[in-house]
Amino acid sequence: AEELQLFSGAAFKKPMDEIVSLYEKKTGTRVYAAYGSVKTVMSQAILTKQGDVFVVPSSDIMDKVVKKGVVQRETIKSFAYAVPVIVVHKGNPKNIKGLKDLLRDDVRFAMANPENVYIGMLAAEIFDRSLSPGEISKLQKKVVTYADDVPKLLSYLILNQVDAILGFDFMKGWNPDKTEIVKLKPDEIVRISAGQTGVITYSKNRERAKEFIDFLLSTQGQNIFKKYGYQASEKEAFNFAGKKLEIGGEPEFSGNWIKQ
Amino acid sequence: MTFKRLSIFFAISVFLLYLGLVLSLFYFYKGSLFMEALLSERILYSIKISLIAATVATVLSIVIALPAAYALSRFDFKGKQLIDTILEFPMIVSPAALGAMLLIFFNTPIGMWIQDNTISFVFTAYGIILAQFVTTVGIATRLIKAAMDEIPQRYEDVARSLGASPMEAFLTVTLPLSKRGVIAGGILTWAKAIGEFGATITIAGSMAMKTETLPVAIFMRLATADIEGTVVLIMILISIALTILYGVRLLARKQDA
Amino acid sequence: MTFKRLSIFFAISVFLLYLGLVLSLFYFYKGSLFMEALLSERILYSIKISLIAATVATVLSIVIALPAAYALSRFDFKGKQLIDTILEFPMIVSPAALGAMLLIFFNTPIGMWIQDNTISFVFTAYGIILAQFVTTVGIATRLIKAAMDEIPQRYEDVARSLGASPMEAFLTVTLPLSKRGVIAGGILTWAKAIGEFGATITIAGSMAMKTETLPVAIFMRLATADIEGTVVLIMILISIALTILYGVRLLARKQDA
Amino acid sequence: MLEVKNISVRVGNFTLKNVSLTIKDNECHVIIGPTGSGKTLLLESIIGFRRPLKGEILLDGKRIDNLSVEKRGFSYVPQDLALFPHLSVRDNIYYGLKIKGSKGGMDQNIADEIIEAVGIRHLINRSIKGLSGGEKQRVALVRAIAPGYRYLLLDEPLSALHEGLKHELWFLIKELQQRYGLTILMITHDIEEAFFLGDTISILIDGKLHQTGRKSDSLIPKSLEVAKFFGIRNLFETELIHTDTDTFTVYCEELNTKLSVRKDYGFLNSLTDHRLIAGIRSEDVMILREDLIRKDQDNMLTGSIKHVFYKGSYYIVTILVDNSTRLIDVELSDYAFRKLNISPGQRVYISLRSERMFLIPSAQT
Amino acid sequence: MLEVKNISVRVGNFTLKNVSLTIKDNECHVIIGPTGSGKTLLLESIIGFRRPLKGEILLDGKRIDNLSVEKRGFSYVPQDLALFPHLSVRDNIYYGLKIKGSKGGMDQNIADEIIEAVGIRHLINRSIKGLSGGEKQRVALVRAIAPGYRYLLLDEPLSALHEGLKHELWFLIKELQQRYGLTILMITHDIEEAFFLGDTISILIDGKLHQTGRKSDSLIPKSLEVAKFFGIRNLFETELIHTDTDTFTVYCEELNTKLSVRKDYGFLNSLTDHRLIAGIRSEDVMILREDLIRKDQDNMLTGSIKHVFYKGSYYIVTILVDNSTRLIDVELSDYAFRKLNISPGQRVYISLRSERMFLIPSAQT
Ligand SMILES: Nc1ncnc2c1ncn2[C@@H]1O[C@H](COP(=O)(O)OP(=O)(O)OP(=O)(O)O)[C@@H](O)[C@H]1O
Ligand SMILES: Nc1ncnc2c1ncn2[C@@H]1O[C@H](COP(=O)(O)OP(=O)(O)OP(=O)(O)O)[C@@H](O)[C@H]1O
Ligand SMILES: [Mg+2]
Ligand SMILES: [Mg+2]
Repeated sequence: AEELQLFSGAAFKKPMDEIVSLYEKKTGTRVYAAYGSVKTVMSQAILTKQGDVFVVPSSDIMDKVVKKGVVQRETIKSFAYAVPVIVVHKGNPKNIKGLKDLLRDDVRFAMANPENVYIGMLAAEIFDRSLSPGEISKLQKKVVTYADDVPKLLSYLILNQVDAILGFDFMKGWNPDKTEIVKLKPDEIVRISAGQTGVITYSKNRERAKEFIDFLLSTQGQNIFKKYGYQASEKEAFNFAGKKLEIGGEPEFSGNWIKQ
Repeated sequence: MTFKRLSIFFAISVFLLYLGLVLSLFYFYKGSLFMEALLSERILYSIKISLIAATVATVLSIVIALPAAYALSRFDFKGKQLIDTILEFPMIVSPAALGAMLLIFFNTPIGMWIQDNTISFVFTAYGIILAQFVTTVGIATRLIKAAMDEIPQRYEDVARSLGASPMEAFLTVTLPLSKRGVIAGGILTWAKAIGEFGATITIAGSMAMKTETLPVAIFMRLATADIEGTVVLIMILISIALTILYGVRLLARKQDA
Repeated sequence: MTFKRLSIFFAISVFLLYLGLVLSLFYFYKGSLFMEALLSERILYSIKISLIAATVATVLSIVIALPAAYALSRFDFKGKQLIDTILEFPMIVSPAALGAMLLIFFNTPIGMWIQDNTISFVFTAYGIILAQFVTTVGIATRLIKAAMDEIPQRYEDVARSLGASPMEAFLTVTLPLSKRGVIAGGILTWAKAIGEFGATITIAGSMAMKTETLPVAIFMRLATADIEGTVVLIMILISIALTILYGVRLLARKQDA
Repeated sequence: MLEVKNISVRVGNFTLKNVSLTIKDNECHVIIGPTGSGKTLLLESIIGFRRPLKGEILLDGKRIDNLSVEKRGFSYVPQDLALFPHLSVRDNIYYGLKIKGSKGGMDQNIADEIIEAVGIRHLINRSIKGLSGGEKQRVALVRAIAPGYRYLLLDEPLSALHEGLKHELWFLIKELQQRYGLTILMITHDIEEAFFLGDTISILIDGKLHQTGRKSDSLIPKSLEVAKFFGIRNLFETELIHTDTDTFTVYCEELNTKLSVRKDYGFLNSLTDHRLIAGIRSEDVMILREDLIRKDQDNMLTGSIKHVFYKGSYYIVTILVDNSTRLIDVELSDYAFRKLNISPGQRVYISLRSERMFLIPSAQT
Repeated sequence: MLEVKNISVRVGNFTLKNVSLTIKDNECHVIIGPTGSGKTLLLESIIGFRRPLKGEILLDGKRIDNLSVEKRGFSYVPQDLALFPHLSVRDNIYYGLKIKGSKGGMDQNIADEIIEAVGIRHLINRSIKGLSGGEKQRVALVRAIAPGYRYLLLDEPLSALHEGLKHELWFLIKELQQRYGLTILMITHDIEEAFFLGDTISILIDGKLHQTGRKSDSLIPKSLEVAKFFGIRNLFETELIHTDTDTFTVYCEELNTKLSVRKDYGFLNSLTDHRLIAGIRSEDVMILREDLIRKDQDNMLTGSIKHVFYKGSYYIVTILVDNSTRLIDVELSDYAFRKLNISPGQRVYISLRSERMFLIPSAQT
């Protein structure tokens, strides 16, 4: 039988596993999915010069691999949209209603690293846009840490090291028992994130790779992502955010977020 | 008496430190998940491949470390100091970086040749073994060398006077005399191998039913902040590994007596 | 003669394995980046915090491992077997999982109490030291215990007959006699500490100029697909660490002579 | 005063059974016995390395068997020396002094003096590795004496030394003992050494104390085991046939003769049995020139010379007794050997001098 | 035939200088010497553990100094025994046999026989740990003999054994040597042992071979160092005043007397100097009863008894010579001691028997 090699960010593992097995059943093509942290799958794709389909959680990463010539730009597609939100403990014990509450002294707040994690960049951009310079520097001082990836960011919340994080809406899908979402105001959000997938340049089976991507984007595929708490389509995402927004793209934020 | 108590106190502190960590797992423990995980085919496969790979990698490491350690402990030759210094290399470089280095290596002409003409390591179970081997062979050599350094050369000399060739003297005298050190080294190597994750996932990937070892499976749970799932898998890993190590140690001790 | 050559051959093989990995880094090496990285304030900070944290963690580990190893090597007490078995625990659990366990621990009432009433570890530089300490103290104890196991009890007995208290006998006889083992253990501990990444980043986070150690910095490069930058940082880490270890070993050897 | 009361010690299959010893202050007590008889074990139990199954150890009347090693106050030279391999000769020697020094001033002069006397001044800066067997032994001796403990336990401390040096050290030990009032408990397998240094002597065989007493009494074996340990081969099974005021008369079937034994030498307290073993040391047997034979010479036998062994400064001659298959050993000084002009086959008269014969219980009892 | 030609060995500050030895097949050559004189070093150089600075070692005429240890074919009992601690007594003993067995059949019976003879049958299943000093030594001896090598190098193999056992082993070694045609090179510090076992004897002092020769010649010291090593204290500075056909006459200022020395005993090949040292062993000095003095007794002196030392089976008596400060040592058998009724202060006649006196070059030369 034919084979496909898939590199995917580990965050998509659960839905992707389902999609893969559905796809395998449907087409008889065997799919080997390698999951890993973003850095792992990137180095694997760059250094092994193998694989057919590349799946990453955000567009910034896709940009990098495209620059390295690993993925063909024209094959890139978005799926599984994610909207930045504030995530808090179940029941919102600190009663956090919006961005300004993150400045409160009794609120421990963490965000992802704006240097290399997309949600970190989005957060920085959001804060830069919506807070005053004084508030920004206060927030920069009180942010307890930068998480180096999305799951860790959520873990900090779940393990009660922080009271609020600036994360994505799907985090509630990951852990409905412990978390709750506080939506941002529509105009606070600049852009939303989307998982991106593309065909790897070195692929020896482009047709099948494209076929898999198409399956991923099909309603059947979208439903699976929906099941795991993702916004399955652009429309749903915009509805959730409250307005139409840019998808992906390079967030703009001040250098202070990286080096204080 | 006070000194004895004091030192035992420290030993127990180390124990409590680790016990505390293990016990705090129960804070997130869901009994149902445990059985579910244990009975799932995927987890069983992970357990199997973890055990096999760690054991093969340990055997390889020790087999190579033994003569290497002996050479470093007994002979003087050019470059010995250099070799002695580089043994800690896989410790210094974090596993993920080590994995990246391995990938880089297989990206060089020599590496590609090896991939194409001998065994293919990237994204295969051999890659797991390779990753574990590379992470451990240096420490294994170091530990066995340390043990052999404590065995006086004299016993070998006397063995030679009784007719043993250098090889026979090594096999019948130095090796059994450093047995405890070799076993301790082997245990540490195996522990490190079975716990190895960063290099493994980088070079071998994380394909279910193919290269997904227990630590990789744990990572997968962590990757969606699935604390309960993580906890269960960590418990499985710890209990299997510690039980095996306990058994090995018991066996070694029995043989000693 | 052949056996000697054979064993040296194995030693050199181990060397070549690691050398090969290091050399393949040059495949992606950009000289200009090297100096640039070395002069950047951020990298200098990473180097500094890496060295300080690893050294502090090593000292802590060894200070606690010494009496603990002595107790395990010399005395019989309840639970000794258990302690002996759990020492490999931090090896078995991969660093990231260990980090998660630490976080879980600090989520328990005891952990929270410690966080609030003593030192705050989570997201601080103390967290780096804690992560490194937890990963190493078990192995340090194991290594030192292995060394002490080889020192006959007899010397201590004789020291006692010359008037030494148990503590004095330990300090003046057993400790110096196991010096080589303790140094080897210390070196391995330090190497492991400076290379520790998974637990560090989990508990201490990755804020530049705050908790960004060298391995964390390497990760940051890797996470942005900056292979060249990664290579340069790995080279910096390797050269600093191996140079220091070489120096320590040289010093120890000189003192011996 | 050091008292060992009825201690029993067990290791593996070996047991030290009910050993009791008393060593008075300023006395040197020597333990002799065959290899593997438990001498080292006994010493290690007294010093505190091993816990006896039962029994008491008392120092000046106070029990010390529950004290830890360093509180008992014994200095020790182990049989395997156990010099600290990581310390120089100097640091080995001063080890005890330094430890004590940290607890209260001690006299360094003793150490310096002994270093000189024992002849290891030139080794002082050397490391232990590379010392010869005898050099090591001397360093161990000095290390034990230097701290100035009053009790010295020595386990074959001179066994690796050559005659000349050994004799010098005998004198040195005697002198130190007197000068510093040392009480010494010493193991040796050198009988000469035992008799030179010991005030009292114990003989330990197979874990049992066979006899213990003042040096002058120790030469006469009181059991077959001790006789054999002394290397006495002239032992004869006999039957008691007559008792006089100052003499026993026994009949020896093997030699087909009566032998008289003077009571004042080989005195047996109680004769519970008539079957006895009569013995005599080879150096106490006399070979007589025919012209010097007097009628009153007792226990006279005739025989022919079988073997002659030269032992450096003396000879051992074995004599086949006439009308018997029995060989008797005779030790002869070089001078006597030449005077008597001995050669194998020669016929001689020998006397088992009655004032040197001893009686011990027969093995069967 | 084993020949050592002019080897020099250096360790630390110690040098073994130009040592040459020849050991014929089936011979037992014994090396004696003070502690630290280089005996062990010499043996280790022959066996191949150390590389000599210069010189050759030949076995049956073929150079072996470049061969590796196991190819030289020497069995070795090291002074420190070096029993393999991880093996049982049995496995230690059979170690060499097994190694050889894997290369060609060997006779197991030798081993079994020696185990029995040495008396370690009961230890055979024991581990090395816990063996007593003497037990260890016997195991090491058997381990070396068992593989059946023709050359046996023994470094003080009996030093930890008691008299009786030691003597038995002397006989055993002699017997084994004859039975299996062994060639033995042995170190000992026991002079008695040297003279019992050795066919030829070498005396090594301070890294130099002072004399080497047949046993019968070895008793007479040929240098001051050897005399001192033998423990001979009766040494007198003298001046040669007359040479006869069979006697030298020397004058001793210290004793204020002439002494005659018979040429056939202490023969000096060449008298290059008139300053000589005359000596006599303490056992060769005679104490004479007044009634037994004959006029022809030579080298007669008078003096008074100063000290009496009892040594178990004999006495050492020191005598202060009249009109001099000089003490002379005399060894007396128990018998002689009693006969002479010796007590301190008593005046006696002594004879330094001319047929037992020897001459050696003075130290100044
Ligand atoms: N740990 C042990 N296990 C078994 N047997 C032991 C142990 N330790 C000592 N023994 C036995 O106890 C006996 C007495 O040993 P010990 O060392 O006291 O003898 P020793 O009289 O000092 O002999 P030597 O003169 O040879 O030194 C020996 O037969 C020895 O084998
Ligand atoms: N590695 C070394 N460094 C320095 N000196 C050494 C070394 N090895 C041996 N020596 C010295 O060489 C001399 C000869 O040693 P050796 O062991 O041959 O003496 P030995 O004659 O066997 O004495 P013993 O009868 O005491 O065993 C000794 O003075 C010893 O201290
Ligand atoms: Mg003993
Ligand atoms: Mg020696």
